Amino acid sequence: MNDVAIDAERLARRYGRRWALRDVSFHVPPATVMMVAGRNGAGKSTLLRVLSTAIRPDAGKASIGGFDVVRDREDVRKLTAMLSHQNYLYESLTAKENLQVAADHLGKRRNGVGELLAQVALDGRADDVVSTFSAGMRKRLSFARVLLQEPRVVLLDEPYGALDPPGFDLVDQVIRDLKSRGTTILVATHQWDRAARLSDMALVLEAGSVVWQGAAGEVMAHEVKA
Amino acid sequence: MKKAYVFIALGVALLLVGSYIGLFVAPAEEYMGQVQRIMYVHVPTAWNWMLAVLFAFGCAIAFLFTANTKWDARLEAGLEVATLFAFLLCCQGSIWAKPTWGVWWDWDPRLTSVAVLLFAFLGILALRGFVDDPQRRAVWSAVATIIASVDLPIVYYSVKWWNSLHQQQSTPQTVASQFHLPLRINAFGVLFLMIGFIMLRTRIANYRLAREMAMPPIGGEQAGELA
Amino acid sequence: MLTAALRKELLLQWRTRSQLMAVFVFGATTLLLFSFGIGPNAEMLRTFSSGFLWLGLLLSSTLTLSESFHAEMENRALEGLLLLPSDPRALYYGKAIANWLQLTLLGCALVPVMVVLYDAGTTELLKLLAIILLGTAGLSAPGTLYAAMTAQVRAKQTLLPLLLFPLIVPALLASVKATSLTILGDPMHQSRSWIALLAAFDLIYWSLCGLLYGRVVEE
Amino acid sequence: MTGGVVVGGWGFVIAAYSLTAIVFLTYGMTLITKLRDEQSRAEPEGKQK
Repeated sequence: MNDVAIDAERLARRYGRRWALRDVSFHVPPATVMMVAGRNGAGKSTLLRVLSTAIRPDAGKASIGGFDVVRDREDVRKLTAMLSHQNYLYESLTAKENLQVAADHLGKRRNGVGELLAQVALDGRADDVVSTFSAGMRKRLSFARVLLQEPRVVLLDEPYGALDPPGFDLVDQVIRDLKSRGTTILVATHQWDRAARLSDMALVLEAGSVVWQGAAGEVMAHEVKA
Repeated sequence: MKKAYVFIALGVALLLVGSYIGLFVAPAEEYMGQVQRIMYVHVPTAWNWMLAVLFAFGCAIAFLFTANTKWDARLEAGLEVATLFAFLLCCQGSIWAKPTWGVWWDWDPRLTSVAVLLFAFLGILALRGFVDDPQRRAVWSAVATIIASVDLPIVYYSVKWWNSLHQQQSTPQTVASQFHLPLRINAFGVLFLMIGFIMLRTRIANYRLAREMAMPPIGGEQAGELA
Repeated sequence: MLTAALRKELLLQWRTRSQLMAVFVFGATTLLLFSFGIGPNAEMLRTFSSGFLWLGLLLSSTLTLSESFHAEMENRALEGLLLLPSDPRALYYGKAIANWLQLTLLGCALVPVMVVLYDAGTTELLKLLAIILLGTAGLSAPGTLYAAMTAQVRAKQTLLPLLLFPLIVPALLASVKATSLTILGDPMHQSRSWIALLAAFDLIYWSLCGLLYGRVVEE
Repeated sequence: MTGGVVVGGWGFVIAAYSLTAIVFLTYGMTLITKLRDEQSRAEPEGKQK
């Protein structure tokens, strides 16, 4: 399988009069986990949305597995899966139906859905409508939706958000599992300590720019105005 | 920049000459009497309105292919001028219809098509007003302009069928020769005026776009303002 | 891909079918109000019955069309589908066909209301159905595209009709004409030409809107 | 109506021409003022380009 690295070169993106992302560059080798840390509004979500081809950068370039996120959007989308703040779910459909819809659109058969729901401990609520779900359960369901795509690259935006402690363990387990299968992972999170234990590299963003970059182990040492 | 004013001046001059001839020199039409003179301003406006719609249509397609904001600025100018001309045409048309048919609106296929497109373009201008993101506003108004412009011929033929059951054709197509002079002069008059307007309006749109899209400087000192 | 999109749309519509019932009541009420606008003159009501039917359907269509994108915009589900990736054109045709079926259902449900209120019936039910199918197709093609656009904008309730109504004038004319000829009698067999115009309108907009949809939904 | 000569059309003719003149004039004025306003808002770097 070709290796899938993530490269960003002077990425920039603005919202109106403000730079959300400013001159961001980094390289994530294949099958590694990189943690993206930073306060609210530091640009973590914007970075992930650009890499997932959800939005276009205003300047700079980025590529996933050698495919440019603007010109080769289709190929990038085939490789990546995104866990986003917006959980991409249909409120009026049940958990199982949401996954079945995604499977249909991926051209995959529906039979793997039950097993995925079990993996995120939602098999008991498979036939309940998502509008009855708590935030944590929605996060689990969108996790299942990510796994359904069997991605080579995974972009996780606040994976621990709204989860209960068993949920945290679930996320750690899934990340380890994906990593073992050679998936390249980007984790944007505030849970520094947990993420640092799982990640190989770390990137710290502040006001849209990279203020620190290096091995995950040292990120705790990097004294950041919390 | 000065070119726009030259076009406008030329247009006004031609319009004055053409209108003078149309109003005072050209003979009154045997059936229509004086009312015929409205044609010397109505028909040129109609021809140029058509051009404005084609211009807007062209800009919309050009923008979708090149994604260059220059075309979006020109599209905005084209849309506004075409809407203004459509409004003017409807007014002139009803002023002409009142003495001729006794009603303010006689469902003439051409005029009805103008009215339909007037509302379609007003809808697009409203769309532009409601969307703040310049990129999206440009793409959506381009798409809407293409859809509305393609609709023009369809509206014309459907109204013509729909209307032909009640009344025969309302305005004589052929215009006798001695009426041609004021018509042509005014046609070019309105054309130059329109070109001038479009150039001015495009500049305004460019200024606004520049302000909207102005890249905040990438640099250290910017951080203060952000924090 | 189209079957996947269509399956999802029909499932979504089935799950929110109570809304369609509410829109039907809205449509029937507008037909009632039209008769109050004219007065109890049976002959007049019968003459204008097809006009009222289609105006009622057109007003109701703005409700179903803008509602059809509510689920897509909630949680940015549409973006989720596009990132899978899935082909925007398949998504468009899935949504447009679903909206078309919904409007056809609505149209057929409003016909009995028209028959009762305006005493305007017809024996050529099949022809009436064909006109409803073609007419609602003319509404749903541009309607779906504009619904996708206006769903992401502030004043979407006003903007959708503002954009859609001028555009569908030919479809409205043709549908009303064809329907009234079917109901009131068609001595000179003109309805066939109106149906042809309707079909041409549908062909143009079902292909054009499919081409442009990708640009409307991409960020 | 189409047969007989339309009598006394001058009022309508004047109305049409003056309406057209007014619309062109006011639109021209608004464009020029808007342009001036935009130019002054953009940093007035020396002569107009």
